[in-house]
Amino acid sequence: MTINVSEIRAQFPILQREVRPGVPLVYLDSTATAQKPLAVIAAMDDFYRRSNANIHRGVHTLAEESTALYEDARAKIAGFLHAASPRQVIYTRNTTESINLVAYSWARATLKAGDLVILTEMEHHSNLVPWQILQAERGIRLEFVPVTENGLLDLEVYRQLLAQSPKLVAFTHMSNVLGTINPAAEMIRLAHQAGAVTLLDGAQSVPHFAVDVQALDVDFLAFSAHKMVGPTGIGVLYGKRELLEAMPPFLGGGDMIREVHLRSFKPNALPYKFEAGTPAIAEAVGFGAAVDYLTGIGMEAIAAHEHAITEYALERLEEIPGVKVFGPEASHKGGVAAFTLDCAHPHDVAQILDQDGVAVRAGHHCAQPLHEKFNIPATTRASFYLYSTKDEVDKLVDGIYKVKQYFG
Amino acid sequence: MTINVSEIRAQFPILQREVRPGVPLVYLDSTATAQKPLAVIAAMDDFYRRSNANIHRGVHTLAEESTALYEDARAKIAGFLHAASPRQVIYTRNTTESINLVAYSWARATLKAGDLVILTEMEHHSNLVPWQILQAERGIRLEFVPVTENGLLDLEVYRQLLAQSPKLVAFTHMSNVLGTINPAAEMIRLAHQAGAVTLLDGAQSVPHFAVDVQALDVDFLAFSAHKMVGPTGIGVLYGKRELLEAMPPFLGGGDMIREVHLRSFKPNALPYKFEAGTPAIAEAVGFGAAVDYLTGIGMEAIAAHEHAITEYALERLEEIPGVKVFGPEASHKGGVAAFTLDCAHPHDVAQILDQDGVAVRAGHHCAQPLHEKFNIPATTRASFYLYSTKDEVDKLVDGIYKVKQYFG
Amino acid sequence: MDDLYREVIIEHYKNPAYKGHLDPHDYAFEDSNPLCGDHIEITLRVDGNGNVAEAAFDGHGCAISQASADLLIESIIGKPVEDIKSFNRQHVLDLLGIELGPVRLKCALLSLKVLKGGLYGLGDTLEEA
Amino acid sequence: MDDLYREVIIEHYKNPAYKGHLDPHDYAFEDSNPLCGDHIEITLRVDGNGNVAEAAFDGHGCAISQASADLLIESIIGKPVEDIKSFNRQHVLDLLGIELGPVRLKCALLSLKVLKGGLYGLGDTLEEA
Ligand SMILES: Cc1ncc(COP(=O)(O)O)c(C=O)c1O
Ligand SMILES: Cc1ncc(COP(=O)(O)O)c(C=O)c1O
Repeated sequence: MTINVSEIRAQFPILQREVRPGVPLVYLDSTATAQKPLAVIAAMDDFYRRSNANIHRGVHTLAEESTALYEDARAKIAGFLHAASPRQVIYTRNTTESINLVAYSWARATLKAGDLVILTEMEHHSNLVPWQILQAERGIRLEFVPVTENGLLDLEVYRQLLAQSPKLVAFTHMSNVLGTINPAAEMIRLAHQAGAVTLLDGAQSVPHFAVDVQALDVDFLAFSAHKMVGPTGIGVLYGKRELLEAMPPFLGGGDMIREVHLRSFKPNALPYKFEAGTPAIAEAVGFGAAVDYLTGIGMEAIAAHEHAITEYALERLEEIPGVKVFGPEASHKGGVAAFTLDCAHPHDVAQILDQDGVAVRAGHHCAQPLHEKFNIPATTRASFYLYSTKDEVDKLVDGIYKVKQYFG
Repeated sequence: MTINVSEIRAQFPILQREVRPGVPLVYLDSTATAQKPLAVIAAMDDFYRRSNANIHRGVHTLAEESTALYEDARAKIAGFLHAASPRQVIYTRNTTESINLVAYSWARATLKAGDLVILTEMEHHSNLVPWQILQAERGIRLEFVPVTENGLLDLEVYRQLLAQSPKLVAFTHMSNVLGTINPAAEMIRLAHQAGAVTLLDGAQSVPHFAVDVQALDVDFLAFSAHKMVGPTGIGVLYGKRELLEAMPPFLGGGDMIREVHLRSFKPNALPYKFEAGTPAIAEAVGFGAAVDYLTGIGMEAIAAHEHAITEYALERLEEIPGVKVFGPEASHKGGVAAFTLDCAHPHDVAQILDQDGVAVRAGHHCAQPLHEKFNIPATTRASFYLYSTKDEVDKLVDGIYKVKQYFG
Repeated sequence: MDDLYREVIIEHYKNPAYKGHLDPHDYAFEDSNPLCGDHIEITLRVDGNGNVAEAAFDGHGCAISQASADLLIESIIGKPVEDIKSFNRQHVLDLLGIELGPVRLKCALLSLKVLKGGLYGLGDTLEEA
Repeated sequence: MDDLYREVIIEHYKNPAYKGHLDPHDYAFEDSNPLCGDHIEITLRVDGNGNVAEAAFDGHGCAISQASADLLIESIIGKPVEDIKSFNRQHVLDLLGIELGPVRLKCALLSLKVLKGGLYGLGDTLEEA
């Protein structure tokens, strides 16, 4: 269950890069987007060099090849999630579009004024704004599970909210700021008991540990390829079959139809009903390669590695005077360390770290309400993935000491 | 104004491919999707190997590089369209999503029951289904400009429909079946006189000849990168600034916001207001490279080359007994030849052509109503681009004679 | 590849033995392939023992879809309806005697899909097969 | 790169001369950078000749945004409001004396954006500049 990090790093061309002459890249921003192994880059390159064609509608060799590659990738993703069928895997652009698809199709067909949707205070904007738009349009009611001081969801309040018969509970599996891994299986079980449909934002969970949709019994799961060593431009909405079947189409156009007349159309079967127009074909191929790559290494091994790095990072960061790390203990946490430094603004921290090639994010990380909750405008965030090393954590820590020299 | 086709072909790796041992690829399916030159493939490859990072929110070097690359591509596309500002260029997944964006945002904020939307009988499903969905939801009224026997729009009827004060006129710049190039400037001028907003489906025009949005005075223009030697997974909606500014957001999430609180958000400025979540970053970079590539060769030269090939193809096809080509004369037509053969079904034609490496489409090409109009379930379609040759047309013709041997 | 257009297929396509529409009929089913527009309608008469007494198909489409419909109809006449319910894709492929890529497979299986979908009253039974 | 944190910037950040809020004031403007949350409010008093008599900024954010706000305020005191309307990005960059990438440029220009946006009553005048 251990991974060979130096072997892994050799497979990521960008990790060989120097940010500036003599300054190697220390990439600690995988929560924003992951780097890509050669296998993924090459799969897409090869697709464009050998098989590129539009899918589904063609009988020529290239069209058959590209259709097969596109659908094979879907089957791989379904397998990765332990989904019952590839038909439940709908390609979207990203997590954000996946959540919007549920908001536009399922929710607009289902929710009425006054209906309750439960979210949490640690949601990414992608799982807030679509519901705010719907609230403005429809008059649904939004309630939020609070985040405790130590970065966990307040499950007592959650239970109380469930007593109000919510129609939907939508929450993140793992916070992209606090790193908190929420007890999704338990929360979904309780939501179902209360009669609610559940939507899990898997943007940070699916890339980092094994997620089994059937074990979780989740109704909808949204995630992005680019955060799991896959390409940009493609994501997935997984859904339970009965729900997806009953949902009206969202985007209209080619491929999502069974037949079209001037004044009417019949929608296509799943998953095509929700895939309008020419999809991200090369990206699906790259996504399939990413899933193969992660599976080859093993999600358990990846999670264990990240856990070890995170423990080490928390230890080292907390030893720096003036640093405050947000979120729970390492035991409840994925590979994210968001912190403040008393003497300097996160932007300045990130900028000074960049001088030494250390790439971290500074800002609200698309979780502004969470930052408001903690009364801070921004944090600096270091995040880890299968290719991260303790040595990189040390460089981060050295960089923070340098910041203190400037501002201290 | 001529292009060096063999030089161009050498830049497209896939055109070097043999479909089967000894059978070189004859790719006559560019209307479905274009092949990609090395410059485009390499730009994306290089992005993932050197600069990959999430955009906008990062201060580290990689994030700055990728943001600059993403925005440079937008500026290139704006230049290619002669748009007043890159802010008017919104990245989407494809033409289909671009049209849906207008239907969901502009149209739902603007159109009321009974409002008239004018379409045409030659629309791709992508410019039919979104309006049918809206008709079912809102009770708008749809009317269609008829297609004449020789494949042109009936502009007399168009004028009559305009007298009914339409709110929107949405039509294709070039038919993907008939090849008809519609008189867009004139149609837009008339629509504006009638007080209508205009949406041009540029999926087949922007890749094949120079399109100047300011000269056309078009309000919205939709197109896809994959049809213009760019990658899958990215398209564009161009819009007039006042319209885009006034439109409500469509998809909600990260990047499209200015600020987010638990219960409210403020949308971001253009173009970000419509770009929710992590966009297709590598694809934007590839799109920029595609625009550079096409510009380098010159859209006038490309159009002239395609015109010559199309003229030759029509000549050769029409000389085959039993072949009927749909659409107007070469003078009104882009590089598309959709035909029927009396003795064989289009699927069988395409399949037999594939034996000799000739890749064509068979079916309704996402224009089922147009096929219904002509009382045929399907056509075989050969289509041309800058890399097409007369020699390839000859192979197509030889293949059709072979089909006749089987079925004649 | 030339195999794809074996003489038997061209023959059944050009001169189908079971093309038509039965009226009256006990069952009528139809469906089309959304990707290519191929369309098949099947009408059946069932005798007192639950066997297919007469059957016919109508529709339009490529040689593969039309020939396979004709061959399929030929293969069900006289068979118990209950047996037909268990026909699978291999049955049709054996009738055709060819290998097919995924897109043409849909053409070949359209008639079986119509038949089984109709007998079961289900839409998509086959695509998962 | 080290230039980015020149002493003058750190100094104006740590000990701003013009931080505060004027009350009463003739103008008050505020805005924030949506990408990082930096926030600047500027309050002004204008004398009878149309010159800026007093000015102050308030807000929070990185050293670049706060130091540039302090430097900008310093540079406008005593100047005619009409002149200030023509201040451009180069004015701020000259005050800071550093080169900036596109992201940090937004931090540096936030105060100018607030100032000009307020004086013109327009939102986005600067981003096109
Ligand atoms: C005229 C026309 N409109 C729209 C489309 C849809 O483009 P996309 O599938 O890239 O969304 C196409 C391409 O198939 C087309 O030819
Ligand atoms: C928890 C969470 N949800 C949603 C998203 C949005 O993902 P994307 O930008 O790929 O749509 C992110 C990533 O930024 C995330 O971390």
